[in-house]
Amino acid sequence: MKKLVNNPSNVVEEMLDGYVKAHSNYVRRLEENDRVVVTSRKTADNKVGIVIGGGSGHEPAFLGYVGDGMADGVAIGNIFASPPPAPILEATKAVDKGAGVLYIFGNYAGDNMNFGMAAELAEMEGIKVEKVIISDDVASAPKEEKEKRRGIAGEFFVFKAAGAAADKGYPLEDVARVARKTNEQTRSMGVGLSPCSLPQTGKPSFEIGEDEMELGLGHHGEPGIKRVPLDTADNVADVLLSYIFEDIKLDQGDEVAVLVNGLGSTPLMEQYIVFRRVEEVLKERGIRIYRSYVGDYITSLEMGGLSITLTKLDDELKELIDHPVNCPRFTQK
Amino acid sequence: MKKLVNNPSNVVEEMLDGYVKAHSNYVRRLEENDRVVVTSRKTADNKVGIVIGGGSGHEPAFLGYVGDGMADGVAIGNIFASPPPAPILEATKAVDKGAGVLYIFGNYAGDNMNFGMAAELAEMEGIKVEKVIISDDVASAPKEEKEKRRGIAGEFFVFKAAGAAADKGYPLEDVARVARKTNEQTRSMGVGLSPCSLPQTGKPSFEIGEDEMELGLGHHGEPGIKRVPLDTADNVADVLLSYIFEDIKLDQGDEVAVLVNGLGSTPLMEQYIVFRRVEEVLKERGIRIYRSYVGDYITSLEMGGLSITLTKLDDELKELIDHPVNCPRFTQK
Amino acid sequence: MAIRAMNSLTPNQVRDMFLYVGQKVVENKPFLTKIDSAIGDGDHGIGMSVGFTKAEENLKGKEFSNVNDVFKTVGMSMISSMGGASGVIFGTMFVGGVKKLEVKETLDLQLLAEIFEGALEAIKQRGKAEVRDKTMVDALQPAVYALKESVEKNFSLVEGLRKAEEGAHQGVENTKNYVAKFGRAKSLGERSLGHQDAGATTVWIIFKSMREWVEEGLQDD
Amino acid sequence: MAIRAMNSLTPNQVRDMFLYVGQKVVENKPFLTKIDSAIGDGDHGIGMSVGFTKAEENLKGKEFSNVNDVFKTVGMSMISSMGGASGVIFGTMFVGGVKKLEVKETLDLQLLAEIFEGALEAIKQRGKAEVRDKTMVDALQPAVYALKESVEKNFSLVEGLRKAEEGAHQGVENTKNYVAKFGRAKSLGERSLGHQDAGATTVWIIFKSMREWVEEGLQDD
Ligand SMILES: Nc1ncnc2c1ncn2[C@@H]1O[C@H](COP(=O)(O)OP(=O)(O)O)[C@@H](O)[C@H]1O
Ligand SMILES: Nc1ncnc2c1ncn2[C@@H]1O[C@H](COP(=O)(O)OP(=O)(O)O)[C@@H](O)[C@H]1O
Ligand SMILES: [Mg+2]
Ligand SMILES: [Mg+2]
Ligand SMILES: [Mg+2]
Ligand SMILES: [Mg+2]
Repeated sequence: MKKLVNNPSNVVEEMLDGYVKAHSNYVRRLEENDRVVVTSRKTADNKVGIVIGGGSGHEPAFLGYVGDGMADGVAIGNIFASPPPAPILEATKAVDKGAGVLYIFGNYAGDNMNFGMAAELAEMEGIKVEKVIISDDVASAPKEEKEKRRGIAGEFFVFKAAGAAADKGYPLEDVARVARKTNEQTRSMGVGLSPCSLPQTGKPSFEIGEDEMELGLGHHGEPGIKRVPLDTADNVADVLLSYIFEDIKLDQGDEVAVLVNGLGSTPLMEQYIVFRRVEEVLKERGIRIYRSYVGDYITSLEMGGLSITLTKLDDELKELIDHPVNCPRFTQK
Repeated sequence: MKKLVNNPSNVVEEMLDGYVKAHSNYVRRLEENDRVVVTSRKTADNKVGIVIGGGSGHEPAFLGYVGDGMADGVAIGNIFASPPPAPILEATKAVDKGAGVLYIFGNYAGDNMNFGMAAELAEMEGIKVEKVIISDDVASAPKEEKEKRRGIAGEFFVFKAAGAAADKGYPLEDVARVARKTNEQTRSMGVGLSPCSLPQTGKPSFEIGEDEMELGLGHHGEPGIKRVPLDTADNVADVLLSYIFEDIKLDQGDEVAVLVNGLGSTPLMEQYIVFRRVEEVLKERGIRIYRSYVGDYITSLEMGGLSITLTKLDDELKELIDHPVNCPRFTQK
Repeated sequence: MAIRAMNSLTPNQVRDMFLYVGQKVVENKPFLTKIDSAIGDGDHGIGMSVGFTKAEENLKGKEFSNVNDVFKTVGMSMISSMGGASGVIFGTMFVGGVKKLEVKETLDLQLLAEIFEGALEAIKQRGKAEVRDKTMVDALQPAVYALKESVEKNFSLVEGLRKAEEGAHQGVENTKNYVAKFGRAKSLGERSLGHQDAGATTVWIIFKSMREWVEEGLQDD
Repeated sequence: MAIRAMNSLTPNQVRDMFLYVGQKVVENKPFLTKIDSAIGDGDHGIGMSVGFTKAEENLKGKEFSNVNDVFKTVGMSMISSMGGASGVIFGTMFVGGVKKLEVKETLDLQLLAEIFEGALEAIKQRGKAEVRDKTMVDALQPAVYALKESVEKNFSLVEGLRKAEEGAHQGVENTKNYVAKFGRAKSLGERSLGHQDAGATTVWIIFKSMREWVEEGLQDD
């Protein structure tokens, strides 16, 4: 696949360069480690710090979500690869204000190990650290093993809720509790239509026929539940939702946040057509959409497809979802 | 190309359906004509109305820019086709508060004729209308014939400036003046890497080899200036900028707004890598970036490629560019 | 009431004639799509079908007391439903000629020539295209000339329409030799040579179907 | 100072040995890329090169007074530069065995066996992979067993390393018969059969290069 890049080995460095130049009023790179981006805005004294991160290639995630009301720092890995412990540790030191730091990351072996090591190192330096591992992808393991599931687009809602809680001055254990609750209440299910390719290898992340789609595709091209014929937007929405409904109890009167997330090359037009059906189905079931988000929130380079995420809300989560955000790549009033 | 749609004839209707459901706190569709979306928020009495529009398939343009500080209404055409006069006229009637209405649209035959007819009809109904036709694409006609040029990503800056002027209470002729000035001071140059396809025909909008790119490609797949071998991000940025520098005088000390606009399937990563080089080149030339925007602002479905836009700013335009905006698909504090 | 080769039409007959014309254009959707796909974006057949389907909706079952309103209804249906350049251009083909026309209760060859002459002028003003720019003007202009000549020669309505059809057809053939100056085909430059223009083809189909309807006295009820 | 088949190494010799090992791994980048491309994401060769290049940066020209620091430097270079699962796993392969080890000034076969045994334990704890899960553990475990057996049999350093190399190689071959349980190949299920694991291959290359260096007494200065 064609790429507008220079040396494929430098894409992450150069992206970060461009990013902090474009958003210098929001963020800066750390001198201690140039794979760390932290907010350059004043945050409240004693605010719990939030460090997120993971591989690159998911832009606007994760770096786009450092700003007011979301994360304070991000550790940036190579494309689709967890960052090493060092940038995570440096991010931790940079954002800690004495109230401790929460790590939020997706459930992948590399992220688990690297954030885990960083947490040990941070604690050796006297910084309190909590970890919340996101596992919203219903396609990636059976219901009984939710903790084995991958983290995909639902990560956004966890960042949102935890970011709001920290901004509101919750102590570390409460920010972590809220993040865990959000993860518990969040389910995502995706569909893949076309692959992406890594700049360094040029190899498509998976192979797929011209009239096929992959149900439950992962965010790095991981195979999903099954390969099926391409279907209409409404049928795809119905199928994705059916997996979610089977997995989490949603009754009439329940309220949810909805995210229709594009993987990279799926036009907004198609995302809104899918959202239209999601709204219809939820309405039929008497489930109320409290807030909805449509767009490319967590991508996989130029992958084609999208996912649907539902988060079941209680009063606490509603308040947190409503909280304003001001980040380079996401703003909410 | 694969699409997540239902009946290809209904994509625009269904997208609008989804859009207003997702953003009901911002916008509503008109009963008089369902191809019109207007702001549902209170605006100042006697504010000049701004109606934008054009074909669909450019999302988030144009409908995403109806909201506080940008446009008041949008008339929505079929994919890549101007809306008829009727929705434009209905939008005009809906947003006019007695202070008149400004039409802003790109320089295409269909838009010219349909907005032209709508303006005549609106004036017959006693509404003052001004038209500003955007022509920022340096690739589409020689410098001496700027008025023949197509409108591409630079439209965003015209919406931004005019929207701010109207929000600040400028009278119609001043909003129009500001919009025209912005258009005069704006130059864009794009590059296409891969085509999109219309849902109804499935046909790629242009043919291109695996290691080629089209310099100056239009927003509907119109051929550009030349077909050249795919190059590095830095070289592409340099070439695009060279066309712009040849076209508009930019001296040391001048200030500009920059937009790196993705066409649909070009990852943010690549857009930031290009922005990085744009910043470098402008700095070398002593041109100051006053504000910068990177992302998919005006797309062509899933087309691959991007454009660079520079707008030369004076004090008035700087103030307008800084003005806050709150739209479903663009927010600025 | 099938009258063979009528020489003048009542408003309701004009309505029926355009219902037939619309049917024929819709039938030709795949053909027009193919033509527009070669050098345009392939949506011309879709667009014209949308326009004539809207016209059918607005004509069918309605009584018309004058010719002007039938033309206006067809044209406004197109303008209001099609969008793009062709919505205005083809809408103007029907609205443009009756805009300033006094109310007429029958349509004969002379009036037809007058109406389409006015339409041609309006289209040129609206779209700025001239003959040889590879647009529908290339078919409409010879059709209008043929109508006017037929009036002078005192031809019957069906004879006049046949001449117009032939003129339009020749115009379509001519477009193959022109480089496009308007619409999306414009950017193809020389590459548009050898291909006929989609809008011109539609003009020819319209005159051909009008001739057929008058000749056969076909009616839609 | 080229000493053939040294039986124990000074800290600086250990440094030079790992400089040589790194060189060999970097040379094998295309080979490792090919292997990881078949069932993974093709970045293993790139990742290991980054890690060993960083190690070279941190080893070269530096004087080491104990063995522990050489291992720590190699491991920390990997952990700090590579990222992903393999950064931690291969970093732990060097750091894990010396973490709780008292300071040593020479490296003989017994110490080597001890260090890699500790590393194997640490890796299993960190990554939760066991033999037959199609990871680098499949190569490291037989290598460690071979080292321990060689110690018992009083083999020379180079003999012990050759046995370890053979064990690792057998481990690589074994991975072809396993279904992946970790990393990206995991989601391929049965489709990963028949392919060797990339990380296991790297372990083999590491032991092979250590044996070569000790055997040839090669040095990097
Ligand atoms: N300015 C113009 N004047 C006359 N006819 C025009 C003009 N622009 C376009 N046309 C006609 O419209 C036709 C294209 O119609 P259509 O495909 O429906 O619209 P679009 O070009 O917007 O896709 C062309 O074949 C041409 O005959
Ligand atoms: N949990 C684990 N335990 C041991 N080794 C592992 C584990 N996960 C991955 N590996 C090793 O890492 C190798 C893949 O490395 P690499 O391609 O660099 O990383 P990634 O899988 O992140 O792309 C695998 O071939 C395997 O040998
Ligand atoms: Mg990887
Ligand atoms: Mg068109
Ligand atoms: Mg067309
Ligand atoms: Mg790999």
